[in-house]
Amino acid sequence: MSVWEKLTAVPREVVMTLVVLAMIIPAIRPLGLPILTGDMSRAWYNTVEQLPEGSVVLFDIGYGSGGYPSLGPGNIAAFHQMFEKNLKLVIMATALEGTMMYPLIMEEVKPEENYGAVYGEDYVFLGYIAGEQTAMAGVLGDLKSLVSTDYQGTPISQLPLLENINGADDFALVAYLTTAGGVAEGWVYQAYSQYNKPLLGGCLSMMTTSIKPYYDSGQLLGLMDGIKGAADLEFLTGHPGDAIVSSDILSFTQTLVLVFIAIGNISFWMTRKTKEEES
Amino acid sequence: MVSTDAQIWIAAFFTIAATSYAFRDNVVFKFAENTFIGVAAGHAIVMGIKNIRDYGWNHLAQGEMIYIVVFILGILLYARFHDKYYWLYRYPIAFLVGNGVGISIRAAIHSDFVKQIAQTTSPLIAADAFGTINNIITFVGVITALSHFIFTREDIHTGTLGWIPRVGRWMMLLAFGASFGNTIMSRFGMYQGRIIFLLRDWLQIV
Amino acid sequence: MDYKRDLPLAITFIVGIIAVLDYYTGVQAITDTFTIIKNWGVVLQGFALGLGAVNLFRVHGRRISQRREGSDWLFSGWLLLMLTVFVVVGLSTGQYDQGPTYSWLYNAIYLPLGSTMYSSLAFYMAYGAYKVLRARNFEAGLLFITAILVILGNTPVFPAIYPGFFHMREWIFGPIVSGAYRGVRIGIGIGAVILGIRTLLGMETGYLGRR
Amino acid sequence: MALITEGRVFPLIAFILAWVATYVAVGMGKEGKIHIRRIPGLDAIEEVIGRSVEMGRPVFDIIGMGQFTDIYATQTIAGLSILSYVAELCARLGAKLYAPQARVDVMPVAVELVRDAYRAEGKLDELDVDEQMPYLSGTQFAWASGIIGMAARMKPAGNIMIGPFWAESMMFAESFDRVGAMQVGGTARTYQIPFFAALCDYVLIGEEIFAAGAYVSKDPQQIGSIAAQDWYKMAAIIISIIGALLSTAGINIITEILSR
Repeated sequence: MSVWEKLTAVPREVVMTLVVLAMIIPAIRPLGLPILTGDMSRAWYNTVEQLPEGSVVLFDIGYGSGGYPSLGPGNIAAFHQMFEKNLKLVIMATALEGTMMYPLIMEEVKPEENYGAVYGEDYVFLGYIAGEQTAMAGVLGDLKSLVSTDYQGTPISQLPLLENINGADDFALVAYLTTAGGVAEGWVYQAYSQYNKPLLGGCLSMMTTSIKPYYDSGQLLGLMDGIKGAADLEFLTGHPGDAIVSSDILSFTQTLVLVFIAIGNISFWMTRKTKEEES
Repeated sequence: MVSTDAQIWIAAFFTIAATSYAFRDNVVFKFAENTFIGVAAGHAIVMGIKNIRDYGWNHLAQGEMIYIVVFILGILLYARFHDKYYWLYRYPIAFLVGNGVGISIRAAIHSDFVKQIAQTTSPLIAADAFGTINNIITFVGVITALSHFIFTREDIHTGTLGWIPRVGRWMMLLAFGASFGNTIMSRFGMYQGRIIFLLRDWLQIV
Repeated sequence: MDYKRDLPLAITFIVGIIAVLDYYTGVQAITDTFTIIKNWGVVLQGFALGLGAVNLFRVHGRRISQRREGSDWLFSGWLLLMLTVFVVVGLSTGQYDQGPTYSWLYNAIYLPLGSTMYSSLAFYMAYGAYKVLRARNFEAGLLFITAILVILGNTPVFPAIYPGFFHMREWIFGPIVSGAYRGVRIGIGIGAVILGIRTLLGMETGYLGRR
Repeated sequence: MALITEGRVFPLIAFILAWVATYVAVGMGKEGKIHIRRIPGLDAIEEVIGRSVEMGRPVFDIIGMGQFTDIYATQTIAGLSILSYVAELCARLGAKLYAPQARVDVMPVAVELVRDAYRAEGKLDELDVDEQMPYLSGTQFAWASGIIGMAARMKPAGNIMIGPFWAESMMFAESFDRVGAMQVGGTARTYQIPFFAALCDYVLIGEEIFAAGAYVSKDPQQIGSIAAQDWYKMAAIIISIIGALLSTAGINIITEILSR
């Protein structure tokens, strides 16, 4: 077996071990590389910046544990910006695990401590509502005929923020972060097409290409592109977090991947060439 | 110092167990996978019942008796497991399908068809040459990709016009390459969260 | 009229049509009816969340009672035990997912599993990219070019050396991705609409089950 | 209050026309008036099976883990149509077919289709359903491991994957590539197409699987709906070209009509 043939078949265990190392080293010793922000996340940031103080935002946590590492940091940065701007937040979850993500995010954002926000007056959490698009249409249509309590069972009559909120007309902006294609499209259908609401979306990077046509046609005013978008937003809002740490790890792991792709291709072509010469 | 919190230890165990599949299929992974399926279903039941209480039972308790119909429909969903009366589950499913299909297609034709075509009809000439070239590439991409998916007209795919759908296929492959590159970032971006957890919360070395 | 088949098809049609009319017309009676339909839909979806669990009990219950295939039935038993534990903890406290014990269990078990299961594919991707991403023919070559350029732009270290890598990536996401994916999106959209219409018209009956 | 909501007149017209088009096209499909072009992927499938016969090694056909009740049902149906076609060719040419199954509701239909195909070729005695169409698992990773194991053991010369696929797509494509199988892959889940495109010898992109399925099954419902979609795509192309040219010339009439 030639050297080239051996290089076409580096054992799986070797590749995996190197990847693990490429993740651990930068986590221990961060590089702090500069971040170039993309258009799509800048558009997200600017849309929120332009909202007048006191505007009400409907925010959907459309992901669970599987999406948290990618979307959680972006969610935290987004909330920081919204609380800083004194916006009012009505939060809901179209994902089954969304209610479990909410405390994880709020632990980091600490709206009471950092921004003096009060639950019930400045933000409320409605909890999980089943049915994806049906839930969206329900909340935007006639909120009070659907929802009677918040996620902890407090009647909405005791939540001053919800007093004047009946449906789509009362929200200045709708924003969502999700791992589900149906949710990402669903909000475009329900919030943009149905009510012509300004809409911000965020999804896993692997979904970005599929969702981007909505951004191009102005149906989404901003698009958060997974962990990259999250790092951008952390940078723009001045609240560095896990996403920026992650971008150092990305530098190591993806460079390694590129090296392996190069090895794979060179050895593939060299093997093919030697075989052709032999025959 | 390593964490002394039992919760962190259990979480670390399951993190490593779920990762182990990448190296090779093994019994620890199988244990983790079965646990995952079990807890996911358990969580779904808890959230389902909470939903029924919040959005159904609360209405009934306030005297909206019409909600009895919903509860009957909901219970009928479980008729599918009965050998003789399984067809009863078709009533609630028919309701859900009608609602689901109606609510999505009514807007899909607007968002995915009319709006996307409207975007394609914007002027090709931009303020600068670079912008014009970009507009033309985008336009060619839309038209050729669409033509690739026309199946009932043989003439578009053969003969002198045959290059149009072929260009469409190439444009799509270029776009899929971008998607592939982003997927790699997506997966790593997700796993990094676990590495940070293991190093920071469990081993406490960062 | 066949109440096992025609009546369900009629329900689908009526509910779907009301949804469509609600969108295109401004008739108050339709909007009100549709509000009720939506609210009912949310509750029904809540009921549907238990279907998967019943299926699991049937499949794994059978496996446990037959006790064949080596140790598989032990795993099945464990699966059903974990399912039951979550349900009991969630419901017994009356706090559902907000109880402290439930959160503890969730953060110890579900959260790490959920976030690792799919992300561990990263390792597979690394190995896969090495084995897969080869410019073996023209079509694979096209895919290869943009994939490499996007990875270069996505890896912060390269733009830090030369920002052009990032602008290249942004450009690919401009005309290339926008053009091709808009074509794909139009195709998917119209496909979904025609399928939906066939469903409402009772031409597509897969959801009724195949018995 | 206007009867038709503002800004939705054109979408409504498009919607009503879609309704009419579906009706007309399905009717035309029943009368056999619609002709679907042969997808190059189908020739690739023949080549895969021919090559397997020459090499004396089996062929795999994987339809994915979609169900009849989920939104990927149409992809599963396309996969089943292809499976039936593959089974017919395997029976005729004498290749051994393996078609592992993941879903209890789809499996009986798949088995029936394969049986019919073998029966039609008069080779029912050559088919052993229990061995060739085993039920592996309905759980993603268990299903993936099962297939990867079978591929490593049996070293098939060909692999056809058409249907809905998730993250397992890359694992499959890579495992079969390793044993030297020629592969044809296709899915309408666009996220997974890059993996097939990188590894398979031929890839069916998106809706091509529906057209291929309709072509081999000759089901008027499927053929009709493909024709209806074609009319819409042709309309989209024509409106886009005219609209873009007009607006470049400074006339925005089409863009305005579309936003009515």
